Amino acid sequence: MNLVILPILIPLFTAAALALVRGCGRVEKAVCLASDLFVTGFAFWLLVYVDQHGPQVMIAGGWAAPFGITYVADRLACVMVAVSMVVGCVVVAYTFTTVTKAQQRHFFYPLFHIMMAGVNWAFLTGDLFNLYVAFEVLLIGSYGMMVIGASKAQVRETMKYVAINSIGATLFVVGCALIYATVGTLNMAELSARTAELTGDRAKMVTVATCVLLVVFAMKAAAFPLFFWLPDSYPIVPPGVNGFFAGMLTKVGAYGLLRLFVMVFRQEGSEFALNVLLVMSGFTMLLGVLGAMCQWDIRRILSWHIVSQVGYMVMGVGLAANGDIAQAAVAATILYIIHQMIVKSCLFLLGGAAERAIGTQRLKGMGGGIDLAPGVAGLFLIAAFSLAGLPPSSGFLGKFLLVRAGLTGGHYVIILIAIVTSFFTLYSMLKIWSYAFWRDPPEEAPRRPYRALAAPSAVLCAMTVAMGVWAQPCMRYLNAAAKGVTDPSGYIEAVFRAPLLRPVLDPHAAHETPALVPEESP
Amino acid sequence: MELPMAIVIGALFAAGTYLMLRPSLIRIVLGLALYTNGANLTMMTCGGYESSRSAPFLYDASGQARLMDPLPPVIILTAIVISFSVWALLLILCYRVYLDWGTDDPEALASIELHEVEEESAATQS
Amino acid sequence: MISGFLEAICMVCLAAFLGSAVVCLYRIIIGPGAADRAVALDTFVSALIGVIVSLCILWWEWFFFDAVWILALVAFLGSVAIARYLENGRVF
Amino acid sequence: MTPSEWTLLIVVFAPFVAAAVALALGRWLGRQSGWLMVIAAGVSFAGAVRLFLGHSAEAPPVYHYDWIPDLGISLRLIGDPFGLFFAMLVAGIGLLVGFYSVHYIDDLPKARVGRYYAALIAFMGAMLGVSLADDLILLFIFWELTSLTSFLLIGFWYEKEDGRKGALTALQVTAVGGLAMLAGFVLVSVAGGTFSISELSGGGEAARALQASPLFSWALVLILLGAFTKSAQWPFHFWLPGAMVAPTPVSTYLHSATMVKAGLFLVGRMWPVFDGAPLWTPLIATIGLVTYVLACWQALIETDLKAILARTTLAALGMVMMLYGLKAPDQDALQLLSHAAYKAPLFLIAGIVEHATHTRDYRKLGGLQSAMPLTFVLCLFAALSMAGLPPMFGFLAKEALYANLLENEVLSGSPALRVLVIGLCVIANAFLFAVSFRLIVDVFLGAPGEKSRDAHEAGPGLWLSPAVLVAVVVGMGVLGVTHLPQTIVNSLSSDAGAHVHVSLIPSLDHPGPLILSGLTIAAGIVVFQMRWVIGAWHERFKFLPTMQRVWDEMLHGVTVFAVAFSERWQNGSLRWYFSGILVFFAGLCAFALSRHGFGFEHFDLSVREATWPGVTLCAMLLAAIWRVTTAPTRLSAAIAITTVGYLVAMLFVVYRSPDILLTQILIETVSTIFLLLVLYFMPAFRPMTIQPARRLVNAVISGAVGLSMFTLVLLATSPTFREADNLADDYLSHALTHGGGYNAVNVTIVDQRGIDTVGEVTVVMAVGLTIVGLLRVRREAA
Amino acid sequence: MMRVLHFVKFGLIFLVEFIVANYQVVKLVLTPSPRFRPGLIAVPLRARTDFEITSLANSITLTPGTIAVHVSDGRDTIIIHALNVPDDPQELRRSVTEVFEANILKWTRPRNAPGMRKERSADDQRIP
Amino acid sequence: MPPIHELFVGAALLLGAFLMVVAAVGLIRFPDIYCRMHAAGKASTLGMVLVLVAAVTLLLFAAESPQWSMAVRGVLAIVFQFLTIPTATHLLARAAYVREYPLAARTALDELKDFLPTRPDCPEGKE
Amino acid sequence: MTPEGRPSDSPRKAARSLDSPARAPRFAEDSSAHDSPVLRMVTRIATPLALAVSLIIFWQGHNHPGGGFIAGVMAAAAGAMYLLGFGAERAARFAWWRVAVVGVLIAYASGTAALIAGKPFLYQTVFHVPVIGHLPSTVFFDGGIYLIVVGTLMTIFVELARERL
Ligand code: NA
Ligand code: NA
Repeated sequence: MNLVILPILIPLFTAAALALVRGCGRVEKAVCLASDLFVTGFAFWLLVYVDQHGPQVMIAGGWAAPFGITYVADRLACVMVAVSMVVGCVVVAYTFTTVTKAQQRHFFYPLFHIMMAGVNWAFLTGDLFNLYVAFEVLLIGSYGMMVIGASKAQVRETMKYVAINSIGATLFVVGCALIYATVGTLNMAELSARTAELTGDRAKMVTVATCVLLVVFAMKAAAFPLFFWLPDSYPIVPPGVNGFFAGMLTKVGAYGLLRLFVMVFRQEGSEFALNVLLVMSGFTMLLGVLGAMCQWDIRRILSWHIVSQVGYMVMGVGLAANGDIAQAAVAATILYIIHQMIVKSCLFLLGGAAERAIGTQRLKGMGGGIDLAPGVAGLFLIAAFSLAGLPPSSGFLGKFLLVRAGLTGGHYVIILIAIVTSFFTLYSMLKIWSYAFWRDPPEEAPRRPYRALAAPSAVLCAMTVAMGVWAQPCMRYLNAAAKGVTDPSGYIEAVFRAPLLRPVLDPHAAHETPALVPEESP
Repeated sequence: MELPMAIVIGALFAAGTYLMLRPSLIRIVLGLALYTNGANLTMMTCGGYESSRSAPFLYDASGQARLMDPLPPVIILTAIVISFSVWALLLILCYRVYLDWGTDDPEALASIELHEVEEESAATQS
Repeated sequence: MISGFLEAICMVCLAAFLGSAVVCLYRIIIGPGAADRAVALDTFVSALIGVIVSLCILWWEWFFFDAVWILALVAFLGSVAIARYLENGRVF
Repeated sequence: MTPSEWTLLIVVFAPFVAAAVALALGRWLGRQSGWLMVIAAGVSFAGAVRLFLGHSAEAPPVYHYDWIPDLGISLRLIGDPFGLFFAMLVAGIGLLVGFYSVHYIDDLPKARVGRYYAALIAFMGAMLGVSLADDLILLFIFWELTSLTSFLLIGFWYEKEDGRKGALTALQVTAVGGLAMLAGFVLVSVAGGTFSISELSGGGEAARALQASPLFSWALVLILLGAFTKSAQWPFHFWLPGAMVAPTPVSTYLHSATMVKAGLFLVGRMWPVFDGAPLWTPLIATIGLVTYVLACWQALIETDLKAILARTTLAALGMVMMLYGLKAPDQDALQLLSHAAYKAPLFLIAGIVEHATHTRDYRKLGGLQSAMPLTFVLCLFAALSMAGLPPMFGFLAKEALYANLLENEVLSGSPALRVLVIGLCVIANAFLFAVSFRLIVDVFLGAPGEKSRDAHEAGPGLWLSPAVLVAVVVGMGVLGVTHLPQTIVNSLSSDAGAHVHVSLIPSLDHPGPLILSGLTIAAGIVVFQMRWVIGAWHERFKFLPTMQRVWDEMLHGVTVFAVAFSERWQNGSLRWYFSGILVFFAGLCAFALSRHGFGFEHFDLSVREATWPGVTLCAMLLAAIWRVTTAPTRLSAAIAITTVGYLVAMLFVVYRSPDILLTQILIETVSTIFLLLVLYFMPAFRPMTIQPARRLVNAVISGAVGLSMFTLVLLATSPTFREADNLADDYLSHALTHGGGYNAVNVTIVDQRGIDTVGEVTVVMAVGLTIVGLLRVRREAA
Repeated sequence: MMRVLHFVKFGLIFLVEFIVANYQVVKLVLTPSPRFRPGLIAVPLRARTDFEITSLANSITLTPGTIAVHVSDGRDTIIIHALNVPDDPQELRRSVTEVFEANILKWTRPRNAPGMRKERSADDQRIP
Repeated sequence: MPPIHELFVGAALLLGAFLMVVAAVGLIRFPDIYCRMHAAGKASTLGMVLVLVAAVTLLLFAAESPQWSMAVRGVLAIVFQFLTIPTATHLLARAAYVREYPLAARTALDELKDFLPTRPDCPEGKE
Repeated sequence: MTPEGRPSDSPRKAARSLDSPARAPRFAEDSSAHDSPVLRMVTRIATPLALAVSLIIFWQGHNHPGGGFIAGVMAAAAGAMYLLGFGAERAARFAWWRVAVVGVLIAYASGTAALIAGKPFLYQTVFHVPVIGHLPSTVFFDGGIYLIVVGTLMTIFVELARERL
């Protein structure tokens, strides 16, 4: 289906068109929202369509796999795109209030849409190197967003962020190269098919080569010990956009780990990488939450929580090493990724709203949020408890699935860590709550209207609760999606079924050319 | 050709690392440039090499000519362009960092507490 | 593609160009000043052009010939930029 | 849907509806929202009673909805007697507390009161859910909801430090237990294959599978952790006194009558599955007994009325827990009901006293009986019940306890143990006796305290609720001459076959309990007389760490570690960040290589296909690279890196790739110009200022990274490991015929892999836009 | 037509000088211990337009022992670096003006009019 | 005996290569930067021109048909060499002088100092 | 180029004086003080030449080394040459980034045209235009790339050239 490209293409077009008009106030905002809502609608339509008709494939340029670049909308990709677009819409609506004229003139919305296109791109692509490109598109958008306004702090942190991600990009290219050398293809479907048949020393070599990609994706996902970039950079991202960052960037990395290390690399002994991830995930969960515990700024606390929560996703990926629980673990991971997209964005957005309502962002100076902005307080409570995994919410469902998968598989230590982390998560969310929403309101803080910020966040809160309540449809879909990942035969078959659409242009062309150096083109 | 290439790649990454660990923003930028070159050469090397093959131009009507794999150059080209663009951005960011912070030593940069800056930026934003 | 005579000459030239590139590189490395390095870089690029032309002839693959004039052009650009930087600090 | 199914749903969900209404309309209704609670509790209570009366114990009403069949989780409610007993307790006391609360809470902003009632009503709903849930996960969900709502309720006085602290500690402790419990439930389902409580306790296949599983004991321990924390059993008891900062209705409802009993309720639900576990008695009975004894002791030490009551609550909970441990679940309904009946009014009375005198410290009170005669009478009856004196309900319960202990089969193996247990229970009850009399004597009798002056009798809105409960206390006690109390508590017990002997008339055949009661009273009088001495004596033990302090220190320690970690780890230093990433990379590569048995013997050190121009270029490249790292000045570094770029371009010639040759040359030149443009603004290179040790570390890291890359490339490209069947032929064979171009590379770039290029140019444009923004912002500001 | 002839003439002279220059360089490079006396010498200019100056400067740079280093701000003097300065620097100045400048001006200017001095072409304008 | 054009090409190539070597050696041997520029500027230009002439000759005479487009590029490259190398040399020499690159001890006279102020205080130091 | 006053209390200056107290302030901002007529003349000749080269490389891309990207960088190099000879003032008046954006739009549109025609994104074909002959549709895509590269690189050149201490 050719339209699979739309979630990438429309944001890109939007970005370019908006760049050309350069910050045309309301018109720009209207165009943004219209385009994002359209793509969101399309994404949900695609999700339903794929659920009914199986994976949809578009090969760019009408070429054929494995050399044409494939775009595959399987269940996993669809749900990722749909959720990311919802978060995107919410964030866009949120930024209508927070964005400044200067930011708008310096390409706020174009860069935002480039980032959004990159995110969707990363979800949809079926080619390893194209994934690199997608990541770079997403990253460049994020660089632009991060530095927009160019305050002192932004410049410093963006510099670090770019530098660290440049290492990641380099290693990504190296990883692609090593995979190409050892497997001979970059197409994910073909990689999956080929690696499944690899055994012995060749398989071992592929496993070693994938370690480079493991570093890359673990870094993108902000897993221990590679999360350096995250806690420093997120607090300086403009309000609103930090919701998108929080929801998307690390999740794309986690998605990459899931897609590559579970679905694509299936050679004999491929569990090695997953086991490494499992070990990393334990540290990530625990150290991330410890980092959060001692922060005194809402954004910093939430940023560290992102790290900690990434641990759960990486754990889910790592658990997939155990064949008995692979599908359950993958379903849990997908759910957890979605949950985090929603809840982390929501928390950042609500944090921003609370900052506005209370008038400061330093936790120690806050207070009285429950009286100043009861709506925000209520939403924050929902999101915070969802983050900590309390029912009934997507967070509980996600944690439950992970714990179930882990205990079924006998991975007691990691589940213990997960549970301890969950406790500390609650501890630190309660800290925010008791400092920002309880206590007496600060005097002399500049309070600004916050309702326009709370409303978009409420959509996300509703989603996390809805996922907890309507868990069965979610589970049915997720189980099917997970099956598509652990057993990619449907994916592979869909990719290779797509025919070569390009005609032979000139069958004789090859025989008419001069032997040496041609004077002109054919 | 793999052995000399591997040595060069190793050297590029080692030197790039060494530069990035030095306390100077420009050296970090230079180190990343070396990394980029290293990655590109890795891709090239991984495409395989036979000295008898010729460039991937399809002028040989007989189809007998043994041509190089066109994929590594394509990938390198994309990678070069992307990393060059990002590198340019990083370069300019370093310049802005020096301009704003008055130091090009990342260590000194790190020692300045962010919350001091945050308060300042909060003041300017509102 | 080419006669043995030319091939032999090309090999010799290739060696000579590579040799002079090595010598230029030596100057680039030891300096002592940036201007010395810049001058050496200019010559170094010329030597590389020689290498490319030799290889074009040797392999009889002229796809690399475009690099010759582009190299000439950009080497000029680089040298002038360095000279301007050296003299003035500002390139543009 | 049958009427009883409807009724089950209504019992559980009516309060949630009311809570939603309270939340939505609270800012207008204010304290009147309390009536919503009364109504909801009334509805639920009526529903529960109807279900209890309408069904036999063998065929309880069930509501079943397949909620998440993929996970085996269902929304299954069951109206068995024990569950309904608990539900009736929750709803009944909820009704009274709601009524009391309407008159108790005033002078606060309406919105805040509305929120308070929403939480209180939702809490009631959650407790009803816990009572009737027949699915472990459903039970867990309601369980966590009670924690959450209780957190908000305890933190009612959120402006106050101790209000917040009490709420936080309570939630933290119960959350730990809740999480453990979830893990326990999951283990149960992993081993037993179901979450259904009735299926498990029915002793069928699932229960046998669970009991045979090695996870059995682990599941038990984890679930008990949930129960112990919720029911504030030692050593998790410390949150309960702290939670007393809540308004009195909350303390009454949550911390005496309902929530703290949820742990016991859970054990009551679970004993049919687990009481065969070897850990059952040692763990539960010990913890229960320790809690029992310690709490009684501490109750006498406390000076705050609510704290005293909280301690006595702990004692009662410990006692029931001990009974579960001693495999005497048949007593649970009796003990729980009698405790709720006297403890709830005592709490409410403490609230009345506080309302009237603005203190809860008995040292500042005394002689209140003249000002508050009615309250005194209510307190007297309730306290006598707590003391276990006839003809109160508490006497019946204590008799039953002693009767059980004297004949308990678990203790039959060791007479010494039986003596010990009975002795401890007698001592504990003696303390309880003393505490009861302290309430009567030190608060209502004797000389007026400093705060007693303004005391006045409370209105009917406040005393009506305790009065109803005291009526139960007295009524059940007096009716003890009949079999009615016995019938009621036996039919409500979690043990379907319970036949506890409950009677006001002592049996002369078995005088044991009566003798023990006498002993208790005698000892109680002694303790009461020594109450001030004991208090002073206790002061000497202040140095012992309390569990509260242990908990706080533990969290503090974690925080200290967290600070130390996060400041060192996330120190903002790029060097550290780079080092971390790269060391991990190199380390992982080394680990992977060694783990898979790759060694030097796999290195392909032949110079296959290496041409001398290529090798020469590589050698030159090494020299140029070395120059870049050691460049003394910025410009020399720029020139060196340009040289590296040109040499790499030359390698592209060797690799027969004219397109990237051109690209590399051009990009390298443009890069150099960029670099020069920026260098103008940057400071000159400083001389090497870093210490030699650090330089060595840098060199080691660099070497490791370089070596990793070298090894990876060399191995991956060696003929053994390289996959020769790659995409090359696909691109070559389609470029001309289908792509229409002779330059396979270009056709691939713009066509076969054109979408890579789309991304690439997007990046290029975005960089341009970002740079425009980045540089113009400052110029515009200037 | 004359200008074309003059150009051709210049080209030939230049070619010869160019080759001679290379010969000298080769000689100097390959002589074990060469004797030469470098120096910077100012040569007054008659050429005025950018084009003339450029032609002259590049010619100087490419030919025996001289490099054009600087054109003075008033554009009336060109300073050259000579590899080997004769004892009488005037000799060198004369060779520059006579061999190159004169020949260049012959084909860049239609009439060897003194008024040329005032004529300023567009490329003479400084870019603001 | 190879054909005449090959002889010519061979000779041009060899001479060009020889001149490049000379230029490189000059870079090493000459005492100061200005003298090195003589070697680099002149020898490398002629060397390049000769090599390119050789290439153009081959393209026109050795291939099965004259490769005009390639040959034209070669000619253009020759023109480019004449245009650019001396200019670059000129600018570098001036920059070197401004930045006070030392003149060799044997330098006879310096008339430039009257025309071009040097910048001893330049922060770039000895770059 | 008009000299600009520097803010006297800029952190940069403070840092510099800390960095190297002995160093005097930099020389005048007016970098054209000693512009060489030779350079101006040569860039005047070389810039159009380089532009022509870039166009040739662009057109030969499909069959020879080259293509939109390389040609674009080449054109930007020509631009750099122009800037070297004539300074950035005049070039800075033009919003180069718009060129890049237009290029991006062209590139996207060329791929989307196929999408609208019911083919996959970026489906390329060969048109037969009366005068030109064969015209591969990749030309539009490549042309977009060309504009993007020129636009962006010129943007960076010009923006950096406009920066002042
Ligand atoms: Na994130
Ligand atoms: Na958590």
